[in-house]
Amino acid sequence: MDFRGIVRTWYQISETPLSMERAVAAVSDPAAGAIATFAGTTRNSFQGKEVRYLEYEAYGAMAERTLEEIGTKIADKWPPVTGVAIAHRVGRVEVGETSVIVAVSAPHRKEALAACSWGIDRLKAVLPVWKKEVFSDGEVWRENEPGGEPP
Amino acid sequence: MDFRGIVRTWYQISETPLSMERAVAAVSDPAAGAIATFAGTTRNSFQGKEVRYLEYEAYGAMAERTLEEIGTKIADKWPPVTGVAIAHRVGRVEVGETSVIVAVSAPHRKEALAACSWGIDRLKAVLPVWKKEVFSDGEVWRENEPGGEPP
Amino acid sequence: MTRWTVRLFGPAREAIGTDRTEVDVGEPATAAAVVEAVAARHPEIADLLPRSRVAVEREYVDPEARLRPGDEIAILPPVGGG
Amino acid sequence: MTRWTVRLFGPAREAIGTDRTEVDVGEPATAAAVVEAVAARHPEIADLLPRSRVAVEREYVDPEARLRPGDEIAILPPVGGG
Repeated sequence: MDFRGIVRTWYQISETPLSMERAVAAVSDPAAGAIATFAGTTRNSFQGKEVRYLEYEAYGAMAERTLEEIGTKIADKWPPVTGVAIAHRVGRVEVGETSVIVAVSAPHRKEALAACSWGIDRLKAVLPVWKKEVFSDGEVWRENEPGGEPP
Repeated sequence: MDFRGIVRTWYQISETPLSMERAVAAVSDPAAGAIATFAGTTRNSFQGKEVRYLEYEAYGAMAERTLEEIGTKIADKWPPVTGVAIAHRVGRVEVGETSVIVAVSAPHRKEALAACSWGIDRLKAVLPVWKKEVFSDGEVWRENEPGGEPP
Repeated sequence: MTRWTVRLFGPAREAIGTDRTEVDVGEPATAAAVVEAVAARHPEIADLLPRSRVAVEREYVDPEARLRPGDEIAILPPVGGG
Repeated sequence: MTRWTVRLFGPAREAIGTDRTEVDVGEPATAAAVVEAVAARHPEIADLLPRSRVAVEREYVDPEARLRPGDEIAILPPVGGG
Protein backbone atom coordinates (compact mmCIF):
# COMPACT_ATOMS: atom_id res chain seq x y z
CA MET A 1 0.00 0.00 0.00
CA ASP A 2 1.10 3.52 -0.73
CA PHE A 3 0.19 6.34 1.66
CA ARG A 4 0.24 9.95 0.45
CA GLY A 5 0.08 13.10 2.50
CA ILE A 6 -0.30 13.35 6.24
CA VAL A 7 -2.29 10.50 7.61
CA ARG A 8 -1.45 10.99 11.26
CA THR A 9 -1.60 14.25 13.24
CA TRP A 10 -1.61 15.00 16.93
CA TYR A 11 -1.67 18.45 18.55
CA GLN A 12 -1.73 19.23 22.22
CA ILE A 13 -1.55 22.21 24.58
CA SER A 14 -1.04 20.41 27.87
CA GLU A 15 -0.98 21.27 31.55
CA THR A 16 0.66 17.94 32.34
CA PRO A 17 4.10 16.54 31.39
CA LEU A 18 4.64 15.83 27.69
CA SER A 19 5.44 12.32 26.49
CA MET A 20 8.04 11.83 23.74
CA GLU A 21 6.90 8.22 23.41
CA ARG A 22 3.35 9.32 22.76
CA ALA A 23 4.45 11.85 20.13
CA VAL A 24 6.59 9.26 18.35
CA ALA A 25 3.76 6.73 18.48
CA ALA A 26 1.39 9.36 17.05
CA VAL A 27 3.50 9.79 13.89
CA SER A 28 4.58 6.17 13.43
CA ASP A 29 3.40 4.74 10.15
CA PRO A 30 4.30 1.60 8.17
CA ALA A 31 5.14 3.82 5.17
CA ALA A 32 7.55 5.97 7.22
CA GLY A 33 11.25 5.17 7.19
CA ALA A 34 12.23 8.18 9.29
CA ILE A 35 11.05 9.99 12.40
CA ALA A 36 12.70 13.25 13.44
CA THR A 37 11.89 14.84 16.77
CA PHE A 38 12.76 17.99 18.62
CA ALA A 39 12.24 18.47 22.34
CA GLY A 40 12.74 21.75 24.16
CA THR A 41 13.68 21.35 27.80
CA THR A 42 14.05 23.78 30.66
CA ARG A 43 17.67 24.75 31.20
CA ASN A 44 19.05 25.35 34.65
CA SER A 45 20.54 28.73 33.77
CA PHE A 46 20.17 31.72 31.49
CA GLN A 47 23.25 33.89 30.94
CA GLY A 48 24.75 32.62 34.15
CA LYS A 49 21.67 33.11 36.32
CA GLU A 50 20.14 30.05 37.93
CA VAL A 51 16.62 29.33 36.67
CA ARG A 52 14.30 27.89 39.32
CA TYR A 53 11.41 27.06 37.00
CA LEU A 54 9.42 28.39 34.05
CA GLU A 55 5.82 29.53 33.74
CA TYR A 56 4.21 29.18 30.32
CA GLU A 57 0.99 31.00 29.49
CA ALA A 58 -0.98 30.28 26.30
CA TYR A 59 -3.83 31.82 24.37
CA GLY A 60 -5.26 28.33 24.42
CA ALA A 61 -7.84 28.28 21.63
CA MET A 62 -5.56 30.16 19.25
CA ALA A 63 -2.53 28.06 20.21
CA GLU A 64 -4.28 24.80 19.32
CA ARG A 65 -5.36 26.24 16.02
CA THR A 66 -1.80 27.47 15.38
CA LEU A 67 -0.36 23.99 15.96
CA GLU A 68 -2.78 22.63 13.37
CA GLU A 69 -1.77 25.35 10.93
CA ILE A 70 1.91 24.50 11.37
CA GLY A 71 1.11 20.85 10.61
CA THR A 72 -0.87 21.81 7.53
CA LYS A 73 1.97 24.00 6.26
CA ILE A 74 4.42 21.16 6.77
CA ALA A 75 2.19 18.89 4.69
CA ASP A 76 2.08 21.55 1.96
CA LYS A 77 5.84 22.10 1.96
CA TRP A 78 6.83 18.41 2.24
CA PRO A 79 4.06 16.34 0.64
CA PRO A 80 5.71 12.97 1.43
CA VAL A 81 5.37 13.61 5.19
CA THR A 82 3.26 10.90 6.82
CA GLY A 83 2.77 12.30 10.32
CA VAL A 84 3.11 15.44 12.44
CA ALA A 85 2.77 15.70 16.22
CA ILE A 86 3.27 18.95 18.14
CA ALA A 87 2.74 19.39 21.85
CA HIS A 88 3.39 22.39 24.09
CA ARG A 89 3.29 22.52 27.84
CA VAL A 90 1.60 25.33 29.81
CA GLY A 91 1.77 26.24 33.46
CA ARG A 92 4.74 25.65 35.72
CA VAL A 93 7.59 23.65 34.14
CA GLU A 94 10.52 22.49 36.26
CA VAL A 95 14.19 22.45 35.21
CA GLY A 96 14.85 19.43 32.99
CA GLU A 97 11.19 19.03 32.03
CA THR A 98 10.07 19.19 28.41
CA SER A 99 8.20 22.31 27.29
CA VAL A 100 7.70 21.43 23.64
CA ILE A 101 7.87 18.43 21.32
CA VAL A 102 7.78 18.38 17.52
CA ALA A 103 7.77 14.97 15.79
CA VAL A 104 7.61 14.36 12.04
CA SER A 105 7.57 11.07 10.14
CA ALA A 106 8.29 10.66 6.43
CA PRO A 107 9.44 7.96 4.02
CA HIS A 108 12.97 9.41 3.97
CA ARG A 109 15.15 11.25 6.44
CA LYS A 110 15.68 14.47 4.50
CA GLU A 111 12.01 15.47 4.64
CA ALA A 112 11.56 14.35 8.25
CA LEU A 113 14.59 16.33 9.46
CA ALA A 114 13.86 19.45 7.40
CA ALA A 115 10.18 19.51 8.38
CA CYS A 116 10.94 19.01 12.06
CA SER A 117 13.48 21.83 12.04
CA TRP A 118 11.11 24.14 10.17
CA GLY A 119 8.29 23.21 12.54
CA ILE A 120 10.09 24.27 15.70
CA ASP A 121 11.33 27.49 14.06
CA ARG A 122 7.81 28.30 12.96
CA LEU A 123 6.36 27.46 16.36
CA LYS A 124 8.80 29.80 18.08
CA ALA A 125 7.83 32.60 15.71
CA VAL A 126 4.04 32.35 15.83
CA LEU A 127 2.68 30.18 18.66
CA PRO A 128 0.78 32.47 21.06
CA VAL A 129 2.59 31.31 24.19
CA TRP A 130 4.53 33.41 26.69
CA LYS A 131 7.35 32.26 28.92
CA LYS A 132 8.34 33.64 32.30
CA GLU A 133 11.71 32.60 33.71
CA VAL A 134 11.73 32.55 37.48
CA PHE A 135 15.10 33.07 39.17
CA SER A 136 15.88 33.00 42.86
CA ASP A 137 16.00 36.82 42.83
CA GLY A 138 13.40 37.82 40.28
CA GLU A 139 11.61 36.89 37.09
CA VAL A 140 11.47 37.94 33.45
CA TRP A 141 9.23 37.39 30.43
CA ARG A 142 11.57 35.87 27.86
CA GLU A 143 10.84 36.75 24.23
CA ASN A 144 12.00 34.54 21.38
CA GLU A 145 14.57 35.95 19.01
CA PRO A 146 12.89 37.39 15.95
CA GLY A 147 13.84 35.87 12.63
CA GLY A 148 11.20 33.27 11.96
CA GLU A 149 8.98 33.83 8.94
CA PRO A 150 6.27 36.42 9.61
CA PRO A 151 2.89 34.88 10.36
CA MET B 1 26.80 25.66 36.86
CA ASP B 2 28.16 25.76 33.37
CA PHE B 3 28.89 22.52 31.51
CA ARG B 4 31.19 22.52 28.49
CA GLY B 5 31.65 19.80 25.91
CA ILE B 6 29.99 16.41 25.79
CA VAL B 7 29.31 15.11 29.24
CA ARG B 8 26.95 12.30 28.27
CA THR B 9 27.49 9.66 25.59
CA TRP B 10 25.84 6.35 24.90
CA TYR B 11 26.61 4.01 22.00
CA GLN B 12 25.01 0.68 21.30
CA ILE B 13 24.99 -2.07 18.65
CA SER B 14 21.99 -4.06 19.79
CA GLU B 15 20.34 -7.36 18.95
CA THR B 16 17.20 -6.30 20.82
CA PRO B 17 14.68 -3.49 20.15
CA LEU B 18 15.99 0.05 20.54
CA SER B 19 14.44 2.44 23.04
CA MET B 20 13.92 6.08 22.10
CA GLU B 21 13.19 6.84 25.76
CA ARG B 22 16.53 5.41 26.79
CA ALA B 23 18.40 7.40 24.13
CA VAL B 24 16.68 10.64 25.17
CA ALA B 25 17.39 9.92 28.83
CA ALA B 26 21.04 9.27 27.97
CA VAL B 27 21.51 12.77 26.53
CA SER B 28 19.30 14.69 28.95
CA ASP B 29 21.24 17.29 30.89
CA PRO B 30 20.24 20.25 33.05
CA ALA B 31 22.32 22.53 30.80
CA ALA B 32 20.55 21.32 27.64
CA GLY B 33 17.63 23.30 26.29
CA ALA B 34 17.21 21.17 23.19
CA ILE B 35 17.18 17.49 22.26
CA ALA B 36 16.99 16.46 18.60
CA THR B 37 16.48 12.84 17.63
CA PHE B 38 16.35 10.82 14.47
CA ALA B 39 14.89 7.32 14.28
CA GLY B 40 15.07 5.11 11.21
CA THR B 41 12.24 2.62 10.96
CA THR B 42 11.58 -0.29 8.64
CA ARG B 43 9.22 0.68 5.84
CA ASN B 44 6.65 -1.74 4.51
CA SER B 45 7.65 -1.26 0.89
CA PHE B 46 10.56 -0.39 -1.37
CA GLN B 47 9.76 0.91 -4.85
CA GLY B 48 6.35 -0.72 -4.68
CA LYS B 49 7.55 -4.12 -3.47
CA GLU B 50 6.28 -5.29 -0.10
CA VAL B 51 9.09 -5.69 2.46
CA ARG B 52 8.59 -8.60 4.87
CA TYR B 53 11.46 -7.77 7.20
CA LEU B 54 15.09 -6.60 7.26
CA GLU B 55 18.29 -8.34 8.28
CA TYR B 56 21.13 -6.15 9.53
CA GLU B 57 24.67 -7.49 9.80
CA ALA B 58 27.44 -5.54 11.54
CA TYR B 59 31.19 -5.68 11.86
CA GLY B 60 30.52 -5.40 15.57
CA ALA B 61 33.81 -4.25 17.07
CA MET B 62 34.42 -1.72 14.31
CA ALA B 63 30.81 -0.52 14.40
CA GLU B 64 30.96 0.32 18.09
CA ARG B 65 34.21 2.17 17.54
CA THR B 66 32.65 4.03 14.59
CA LEU B 67 29.70 5.20 16.69
CA GLU B 68 32.15 6.63 19.21
CA GLU B 69 34.07 8.38 16.44
CA ILE B 70 30.87 9.97 15.13
CA GLY B 71 30.14 11.25 18.64
CA THR B 72 33.64 12.65 18.98
CA LYS B 73 33.41 14.41 15.62
CA ILE B 74 30.08 15.93 16.65
CA ALA B 75 31.71 17.29 19.81
CA ASP B 76 34.52 18.76 17.69
CA LYS B 77 32.16 20.36 15.18
CA TRP B 78 29.59 21.63 17.72
CA PRO B 79 31.43 22.27 21.01
CA PRO B 80 28.27 23.33 22.91
CA VAL B 81 26.77 19.84 22.49
CA THR B 82 26.06 18.27 25.87
CA GLY B 83 25.14 14.71 24.90
CA VAL B 84 25.22 12.19 22.03
CA ALA B 85 23.52 8.80 21.92
CA ILE B 86 23.65 6.52 18.89
CA ALA B 87 22.18 3.03 18.73
CA HIS B 88 21.92 0.62 15.80
CA ARG B 89 19.99 -2.61 15.68
CA VAL B 90 21.41 -5.83 14.20
CA GLY B 91 19.70 -9.09 13.26
CA ARG B 92 16.12 -9.43 12.08
CA VAL B 93 14.09 -6.20 12.23
CA GLU B 94 10.35 -6.25 11.54
CA VAL B 95 8.36 -3.66 9.59
CA GLY B 96 7.70 -0.63 11.80
CA GLU B 97 10.57 -1.42 14.16
CA THR B 98 13.41 1.03 14.72
CA SER B 99 16.78 0.20 13.17
CA VAL B 100 18.72 3.27 14.26
CA ILE B 101 18.47 6.15 16.74
CA VAL B 102 20.59 9.30 16.91
CA ALA B 103 19.94 11.71 19.80
CA VAL B 104 21.82 14.94 20.49
CA SER B 105 21.35 17.44 23.29
CA ALA B 106 22.67 21.00 23.32
CA PRO B 107 21.92 24.32 25.01
CA HIS B 108 20.17 25.60 21.86
CA ARG B 109 18.14 24.02 19.08
CA LYS B 110 20.36 24.99 16.12
CA GLU B 111 23.30 22.89 17.29
CA ALA B 112 21.13 19.96 18.40
CA LEU B 113 19.28 19.80 15.07
CA ALA B 114 22.38 20.31 12.92
CA ALA B 115 24.45 17.76 14.85
CA CYS B 116 21.65 15.16 14.77
CA SER B 117 21.22 15.58 11.01
CA TRP B 118 24.97 15.37 10.43
CA GLY B 119 25.20 12.32 12.69
CA ILE B 120 22.70 10.22 10.75
CA ASP B 121 24.26 11.27 7.41
CA ARG B 122 27.68 10.31 8.68
CA LEU B 123 26.43 7.03 10.11
CA LYS B 124 24.90 6.06 6.79
CA ALA B 125 28.18 6.79 5.02
CA VAL B 126 30.63 5.00 7.31
CA LEU B 127 29.02 2.61 9.81
CA PRO B 128 30.10 -0.94 8.87
CA VAL B 129 26.60 -2.39 8.80
CA TRP B 130 24.86 -4.17 5.91
CA LYS B 131 21.14 -4.39 5.28
CA LYS B 132 19.26 -7.14 3.50
CA GLU B 133 15.66 -6.45 2.50
CA VAL B 134 13.57 -9.59 2.43
CA PHE B 135 10.54 -9.55 0.11
CA SER B 136 7.94 -12.25 -0.33
CA ASP B 137 9.66 -13.26 -3.59
CA GLY B 138 13.34 -12.62 -2.94
CA GLU B 139 15.89 -10.53 -1.12
CA VAL B 140 18.47 -7.86 -1.84
CA TRP B 141 21.43 -6.22 -0.09
CA ARG B 142 20.49 -2.56 -0.04
CA GLU B 143 23.39 -0.11 -0.28
CA ASN B 144 23.10 3.46 0.98
CA GLU B 145 23.28 6.23 -1.57
CA PRO B 146 26.80 7.60 -1.81
CA GLY B 147 27.23 11.27 -1.00
CA GLY B 148 28.23 11.32 2.64
CA GLU B 149 31.69 12.65 3.44
CA PRO B 150 34.39 10.08 2.74
CA PRO B 151 35.61 8.29 5.87
CA MET C 1 -17.93 55.03 19.31
CA THR C 2 -18.18 51.30 19.82
CA ARG C 3 -16.94 49.46 22.91
CA TRP C 4 -14.55 46.56 22.35
CA THR C 5 -13.34 43.92 24.78
CA VAL C 6 -9.67 43.10 24.31
CA ARG C 7 -7.98 40.00 25.71
CA LEU C 8 -4.49 40.43 27.18
CA PHE C 9 -1.72 37.86 27.59
CA GLY C 10 1.68 37.36 29.16
CA PRO C 11 3.55 40.52 30.12
CA ALA C 12 0.65 42.76 28.95
CA ARG C 13 -1.79 40.89 31.18
CA GLU C 14 0.60 40.97 34.11
CA ALA C 15 1.44 44.69 33.75
CA ILE C 16 -2.21 45.71 33.68
CA GLY C 17 -3.26 43.14 36.26
CA THR C 18 -6.24 41.79 34.34
CA ASP C 19 -6.70 39.43 31.40
CA ARG C 20 -9.13 41.69 29.50
CA THR C 21 -9.82 45.37 29.13
CA GLU C 22 -12.44 47.51 27.37
CA VAL C 23 -11.87 50.45 25.05
CA ASP C 24 -14.09 52.76 22.97
CA VAL C 25 -13.10 53.22 19.34
CA GLY C 26 -14.70 55.34 16.58
CA GLU C 27 -15.06 54.47 12.92
CA PRO C 28 -13.24 52.94 11.17
CA ALA C 29 -12.68 50.32 13.89
CA THR C 30 -9.34 48.80 12.93
CA ALA C 31 -6.87 46.64 14.84
CA ALA C 32 -4.51 49.64 14.97
CA ALA C 33 -7.24 51.90 16.40
CA VAL C 34 -7.89 49.40 19.19
CA VAL C 35 -4.18 49.19 20.03
CA GLU C 36 -4.02 52.99 20.15
CA ALA C 37 -6.99 53.13 22.52
CA VAL C 38 -5.44 50.45 24.75
CA ALA C 39 -2.19 52.43 24.85
CA ALA C 40 -4.08 55.57 25.89
CA ARG C 41 -5.93 53.76 28.63
CA HIS C 42 -2.95 51.70 29.89
CA PRO C 43 0.26 53.72 29.59
CA GLU C 44 2.03 51.00 31.63
CA ILE C 45 2.19 48.84 28.48
CA ALA C 46 2.86 51.63 26.00
CA ASP C 47 6.41 50.34 25.39
CA LEU C 48 5.17 46.77 24.85
CA LEU C 49 2.41 47.56 22.35
CA PRO C 50 4.56 48.59 19.35
CA ARG C 51 6.17 45.13 19.52
CA SER C 52 2.85 43.33 20.00
CA ARG C 53 0.58 41.82 17.36
CA VAL C 54 -3.19 41.68 17.21
CA ALA C 55 -5.29 38.56 16.73
CA VAL C 56 -8.92 38.65 15.64
CA GLU C 57 -10.94 35.49 15.98
CA ARG C 58 -7.74 33.60 16.88
CA GLU C 59 -5.81 34.69 13.80
CA TYR C 60 -3.05 37.23 13.40
CA VAL C 61 -4.28 40.31 11.49
CA ASP C 62 -2.66 43.34 9.91
CA PRO C 63 -3.03 46.73 11.67
CA GLU C 64 -5.52 47.95 9.08
CA ALA C 65 -7.84 44.96 9.54
CA ARG C 66 -11.49 46.03 10.16
CA LEU C 67 -13.25 44.66 13.22
CA ARG C 68 -16.78 43.31 13.23
CA PRO C 69 -19.10 43.33 16.24
CA GLY C 70 -18.61 40.22 18.31
CA ASP C 71 -15.04 39.62 17.11
CA GLU C 72 -12.70 38.12 19.70
CA ILE C 73 -9.80 40.60 19.83
CA ALA C 74 -6.49 39.89 21.55
CA ILE C 75 -3.22 41.74 22.01
CA LEU C 76 -0.28 39.38 21.75
CA PRO C 77 3.10 40.57 23.11
CA PRO C 78 6.23 39.04 21.56
CA VAL C 79 5.85 35.28 21.99
CA GLY C 80 8.19 33.00 23.94
CA GLY C 81 7.02 29.48 23.20
CA GLY C 82 9.27 26.52 22.59
CA MET D 1 54.59 -14.62 0.27
CA THR D 2 52.74 -14.12 3.52
CA ARG D 3 49.35 -15.62 4.31
CA TRP D 4 46.63 -13.20 5.43
CA THR D 5 43.23 -13.93 6.92
CA VAL D 6 40.55 -11.57 5.61
CA ARG D 7 37.15 -11.07 7.24
CA LEU D 8 34.14 -10.79 4.93
CA PHE D 9 30.80 -9.11 5.57
CA GLY D 10 27.34 -8.69 4.09
CA PRO D 11 27.01 -9.50 0.41
CA ALA D 12 30.70 -10.54 0.16
CA ARG D 13 30.30 -13.01 3.00
CA GLU D 14 27.08 -14.36 1.54
CA ALA D 15 28.42 -14.72 -2.01
CA ILE D 16 31.47 -16.66 -0.87
CA GLY D 17 29.59 -18.58 1.80
CA THR D 18 32.08 -17.97 4.59
CA ASP D 19 32.91 -15.05 6.89
CA ARG D 20 36.69 -15.26 6.38
CA THR D 21 39.09 -16.32 3.69
CA GLU D 22 42.87 -16.68 3.37
CA VAL D 23 45.12 -15.31 0.66
CA ASP D 24 48.88 -15.28 -0.02
CA VAL D 25 50.38 -11.90 -0.86
CA GLY D 26 53.99 -10.94 -1.69
CA GLU D 27 55.82 -7.79 -0.73
CA PRO D 28 54.78 -5.04 -0.39
CA ALA D 29 51.72 -6.32 1.43
CA THR D 30 49.22 -3.53 0.92
CA ALA D 31 45.44 -3.35 1.33
CA ALA D 32 45.13 -3.21 -2.47
CA ALA D 33 47.30 -6.33 -2.88
CA VAL D 34 45.06 -8.25 -0.49
CA VAL D 35 41.93 -7.16 -2.37
CA GLU D 36 43.54 -8.27 -5.64
CA ALA D 37 44.37 -11.67 -4.17
CA VAL D 38 40.83 -12.07 -2.83
CA ALA D 39 39.43 -11.17 -6.28
CA ALA D 40 41.66 -13.82 -7.89
CA ARG D 41 40.59 -16.48 -5.43
CA HIS D 42 36.87 -15.55 -5.37
CA PRO D 43 35.74 -14.36 -8.80
CA GLU D 44 32.13 -14.46 -7.56
CA ILE D 45 32.73 -11.13 -5.76
CA ALA D 46 34.93 -9.54 -8.44
CA ASP D 47 32.19 -7.02 -9.27
CA LEU D 48 31.68 -6.13 -5.59
CA LEU D 49 35.34 -5.54 -4.70
CA PRO D 50 35.98 -2.33 -6.65
CA ARG D 51 33.15 -0.73 -4.63
CA SER D 52 34.35 -2.18 -1.33
CA ARG D 53 36.65 -0.62 1.23
CA VAL D 54 39.29 -2.22 3.41
CA ALA D 55 39.53 -1.89 7.18
CA VAL D 56 42.70 -2.70 9.11
CA GLU D 57 42.43 -3.03 12.86
CA ARG D 58 38.82 -1.75 12.66
CA GLU D 59 39.67 1.43 10.76
CA TYR D 60 39.18 2.32 7.12
CA VAL D 61 42.51 2.46 5.28
CA ASP D 62 43.68 3.67 1.87
CA PRO D 63 44.55 1.07 -0.79
CA GLU D 64 48.27 1.73 -0.42
CA ALA D 65 48.25 1.11 3.35
CA ARG D 66 50.92 -1.41 4.45
CA LEU D 67 49.82 -4.42 6.48
CA ARG D 68 51.63 -5.71 9.56
CA PRO D 69 51.62 -9.32 10.75
CA GLY D 70 48.67 -9.93 13.05
CA ASP D 71 46.58 -7.07 11.62
CA GLU D 72 42.83 -7.72 11.54
CA ILE D 73 41.92 -7.18 7.88
CA ALA D 74 38.35 -6.87 6.63
CA ILE D 75 36.70 -6.27 3.27
CA LEU D 76 33.69 -3.99 3.64
CA PRO D 77 31.18 -3.88 0.78
CA PRO D 78 29.14 -0.67 0.38
CA VAL D 79 27.39 -0.16 3.71
CA GLY D 80 23.64 -0.05 4.29
CA GLY D 81 23.20 1.02 7.90
CA GLY D 82 20.57 3.41 9.14
